Amino acid sequence: MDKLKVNDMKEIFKLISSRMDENRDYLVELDSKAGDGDLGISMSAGFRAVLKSEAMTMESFKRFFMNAGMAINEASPSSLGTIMFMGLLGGAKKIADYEELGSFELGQFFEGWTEAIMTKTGSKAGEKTILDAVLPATESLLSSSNLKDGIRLAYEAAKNGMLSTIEMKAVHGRAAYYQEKSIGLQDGGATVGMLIFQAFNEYING
Amino acid sequence: MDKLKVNDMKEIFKLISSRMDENRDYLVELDSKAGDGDLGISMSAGFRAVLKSEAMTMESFKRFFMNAGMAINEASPSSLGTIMFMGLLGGAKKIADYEELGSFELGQFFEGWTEAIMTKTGSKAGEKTILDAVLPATESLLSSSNLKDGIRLAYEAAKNGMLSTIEMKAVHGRAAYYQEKSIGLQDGGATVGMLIFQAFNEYING
Amino acid sequence: MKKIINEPESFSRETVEGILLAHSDRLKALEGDLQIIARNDEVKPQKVSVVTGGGSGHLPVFLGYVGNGMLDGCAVGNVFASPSANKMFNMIKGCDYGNGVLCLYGNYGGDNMNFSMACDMAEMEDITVRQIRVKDDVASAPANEKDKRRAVAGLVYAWKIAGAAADMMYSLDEVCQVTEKALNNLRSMGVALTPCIVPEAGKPTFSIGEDEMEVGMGIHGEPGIEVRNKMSASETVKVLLDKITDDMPLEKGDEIAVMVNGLGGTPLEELYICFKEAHAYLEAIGVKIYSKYIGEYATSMEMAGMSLSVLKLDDELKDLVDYKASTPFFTNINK
Amino acid sequence: MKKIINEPESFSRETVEGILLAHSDRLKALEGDLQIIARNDEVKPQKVSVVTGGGSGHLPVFLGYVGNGMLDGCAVGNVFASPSANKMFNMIKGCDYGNGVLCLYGNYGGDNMNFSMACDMAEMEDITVRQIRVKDDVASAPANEKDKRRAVAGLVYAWKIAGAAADMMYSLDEVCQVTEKALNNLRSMGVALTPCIVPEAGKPTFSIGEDEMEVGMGIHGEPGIEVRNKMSASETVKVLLDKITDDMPLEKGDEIAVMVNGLGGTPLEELYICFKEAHAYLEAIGVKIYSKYIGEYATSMEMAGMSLSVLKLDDELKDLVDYKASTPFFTNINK
Ligand SMILES: Nc1ncnc2c1ncn2[C@@H]1O[C@H](COP(=O)(O)OP(=O)(O)O)[C@@H](O)[C@H]1O
Ligand SMILES: Nc1ncnc2c1ncn2[C@@H]1O[C@H](COP(=O)(O)OP(=O)(O)O)[C@@H](O)[C@H]1O
Ligand SMILES: [Mg+2]
Ligand SMILES: [Mg+2]
Ligand SMILES: [Mg+2]
Ligand SMILES: [Mg+2]
Repeated sequence: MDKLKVNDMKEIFKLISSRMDENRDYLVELDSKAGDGDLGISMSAGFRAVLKSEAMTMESFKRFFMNAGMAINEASPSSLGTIMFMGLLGGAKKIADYEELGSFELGQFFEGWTEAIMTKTGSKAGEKTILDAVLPATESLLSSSNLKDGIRLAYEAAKNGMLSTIEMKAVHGRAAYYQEKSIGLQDGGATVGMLIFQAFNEYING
Repeated sequence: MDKLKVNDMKEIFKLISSRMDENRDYLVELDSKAGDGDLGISMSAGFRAVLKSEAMTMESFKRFFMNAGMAINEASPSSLGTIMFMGLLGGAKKIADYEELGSFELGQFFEGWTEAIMTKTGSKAGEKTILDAVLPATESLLSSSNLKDGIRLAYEAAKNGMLSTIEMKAVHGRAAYYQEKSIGLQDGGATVGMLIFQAFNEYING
Repeated sequence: MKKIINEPESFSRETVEGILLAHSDRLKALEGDLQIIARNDEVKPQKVSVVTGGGSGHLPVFLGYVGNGMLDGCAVGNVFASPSANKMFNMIKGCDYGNGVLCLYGNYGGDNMNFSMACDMAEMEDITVRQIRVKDDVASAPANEKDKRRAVAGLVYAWKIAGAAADMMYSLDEVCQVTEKALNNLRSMGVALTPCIVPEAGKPTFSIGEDEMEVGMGIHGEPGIEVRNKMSASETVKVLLDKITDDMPLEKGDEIAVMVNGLGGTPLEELYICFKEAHAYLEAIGVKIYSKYIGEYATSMEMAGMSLSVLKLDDELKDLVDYKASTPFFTNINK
Repeated sequence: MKKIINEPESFSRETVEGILLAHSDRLKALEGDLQIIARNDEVKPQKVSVVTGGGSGHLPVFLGYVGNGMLDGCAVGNVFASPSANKMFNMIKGCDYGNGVLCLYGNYGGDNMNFSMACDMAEMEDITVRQIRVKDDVASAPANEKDKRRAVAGLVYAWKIAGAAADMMYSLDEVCQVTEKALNNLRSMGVALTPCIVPEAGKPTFSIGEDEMEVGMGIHGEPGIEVRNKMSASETVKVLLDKITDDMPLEKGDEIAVMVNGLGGTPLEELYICFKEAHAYLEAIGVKIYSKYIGEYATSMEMAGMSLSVLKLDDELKDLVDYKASTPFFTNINK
């Protein structure tokens, strides 16, 4: 598989939804340690909502991602549910008129995704968030020459990025209240980021 | 000792106060089983208040008992604290112009005491209250020819009356809510009645 | 004991001190006695006086209802304990405007006895006094022993009606009459989920199992009708309204005032869920909710639980319920 | 879990249903959506609109302050969870009277993000919107990171001021200006004694030791400044007011509004004891209490605890605090 069409993306979102369901309790546990413990519930509900939403009938990337973002946010208006909305909207704008996505184009989508979140919430790399998984993965996509390699490397990068959050100090969200105590804990949002690329990799390489 | 003067009564109230202090926890325990558990606290505080009140400077029985009743009620406006006030007022009226009390006159005092309570609260013998200790004791006083015998018999009667409450079903106060469940428990108020005659007996028979 | 207090012994006194510091424009302590609270605002001349008294620990009951269109005075006892006869007598004397005083209080042993002594004392000073005891709790005695029933949150309706009647210049007889009528049409019942702690005791004097509910428990923890497994809001409301309407049948077309009262530790959210259930129950039998109070009107400190009160209305009672009342703790102006 | 509820998942919805059944004369659900609440009474034409949004479980916060002289609308989320951007957008749209909408809400991650998305959506439809975030909790971040502070009960003063200004026909700019001024003069801090239970979780998500107190804990159980051994009312008030006045110095002659707020499970008696202590503290430094609110104004369901809020007043703010407000849950008419 060289390029992703909208229908591929719908299949990938089904896989993401399964990942979130499978890791529901794990994400709850991560979020409980320095948060309110709803992350698994909200991500599982959020992606399930996409599968039941109008997004699944849309024929352009732009409309698919916009509707998916709205559905996630409606079902799960928690921080990460809203960040997903921001990201999907930002990514959708970047690739609005593309009909298919290779590694570079998917990289552009996640570039729009991360930029929107950073602009809107003032967060950046190294602050123990989902960005720490998604930013390095985006780099891998942008610098790879084909989708299979790009996704494989992106998944690796997301995994490492997720692990790198363990040593970081939280700056955003509820975890920030825990200050130094947040060091040593893996960020739940970054774990969600990793799971998303795991789903991409499974579809494309797997 | 044949007759009691006001000063004797003041001494007896000191003994009653000690009895209430000594039996504070016991009375609390009795009242806890079918009540709110304050009986020991209120009786101890009530009689202590008499010792600190104007009653102790009064020179007639009438004024001594009236002021003692008011002091008990002010310090302990619980059911029994108020019943004591009623009783002492009722008794005081009966023996208003007596200068000294023999067995019969003391019996008259307690007659006034019990009558006032029965009229005001609608209670009578056999209803698991302080009356079940004081009514038979009053009988003993009225039918004895001297104070020593009268008090000894009154104390015996009060003790038996107190024990007789074990088999009774409560009709008044909080204990009444316990209905059948109150059977088998000794009434706290009747125990207070017994302790009062115990103090009289100690003072007179030694 | 999870309380934010100072010395347990001074709990009642400090509460009243705080209240007087906060509301000195509306309330005063008669002759500086913190156990005797009276209105500090302007009272209509010639008005009948309506007073009460009772233990602390039930705010806004009792003294929270002293104010315009409600009570004229209140004698304040210690936690869950009656004030003394002498305090009540001084309160009655201080609140007598010369047109008679109605002592309107809950049917509890200590309060009954002290008020009856206090009224004797007042009569000896030629004050015209009447006593009416509120006995709204259907769980506290069967119908054939109605006179033994205790008071719970229905007190608030008793004061609302009597207070409004007095402010509408009803005579003492008329105030008593309409109050008796209201009491005949008033029923309450509650459930408790947790005990409460008397500060001086320092620990609960009774306990309720983790999965249990005390149906009909009194506001001092007096035993109720039965201990049941925890019920849903809908079941709970049904149990309470079944019992209330058993005792006082409601017919299609009847109009009522209903109170969903929190006992202290129950979130307002839950009270509204219960109101929703009560609304559905009453709608199904064709009874109309003319007026409602939802909130904490009569509490037992931190006790979790809820009580329902129902007052069946006629035109006169409607006017009296609607009549504006305003105390620092209660108003129906925004209801 | 000692709650009187039905299905935990329907807790927020049923709460709103109950509220709408009780107060349909004052409140309505826009287009039947129970997450979008607006005033149902008459609104002054040309008025600026002041709206908010936030999670359930804090009654009277948030929707309890929708009404005359306070808020025009509120988006309602699940327990302790933000409503979605789309709900907020629909709420803003429904409450826009054509003269601008101020979104005045608490500084919480989810709410911030959703309101900022919602405002983007509103601007795309040519609605003039402004956002102001309330950050009154001094315990939630040090002075050099003021912008990270969360909101607690100070929200109520923010709405009181902005709502009064809007009702006094201030323009959108003027409403924002005076609200910012009030927020600069507003500080809060609280203590928690017990946790609370999110219905869907079924058990507390954090715990507080039997002899401990969480100083500065957030209303969702966010950690505070420190865990301390239980303190007396007098010590507790001192800790809170020391910290508040450290952050916002008060001088002799200053006049303030003060709120003693119960978090849900704390008896009113204790709040008045705390008020007494606050009164003594403030009197000692020559600060005058111009206005006070004592009661449950912002809760966390059954959490036991108390927060203090202080709003330093000038003449304009005094007028706005005094301005009459009336919602089904709040009025200052009898205060
Ligand atoms: N400003 C931000 N930018 C990027 N990611 C964020 C930001 N704030 C929070 N997050 C992410 O959101 C995750 C928490 O999401 P969630 O559980 O939905 O939050 P909450 O329950 O507090 O609303 C964190 O683990 C973090 O990765
Ligand atoms: N009507 C009554 N007549 C006589 N004695 C009574 C009456 N009611 C209660 N008592 C007595 O009072 C005792 C309880 O007193 P107390 O603990 O002061 O009551 P409470 O705490 O309920 O106010 C009972 O044990 C009983 O002996
Ligand atoms: Mg979370
Ligand atoms: Mg959350
Ligand atoms: Mg007792
Ligand atoms: Mg008692």
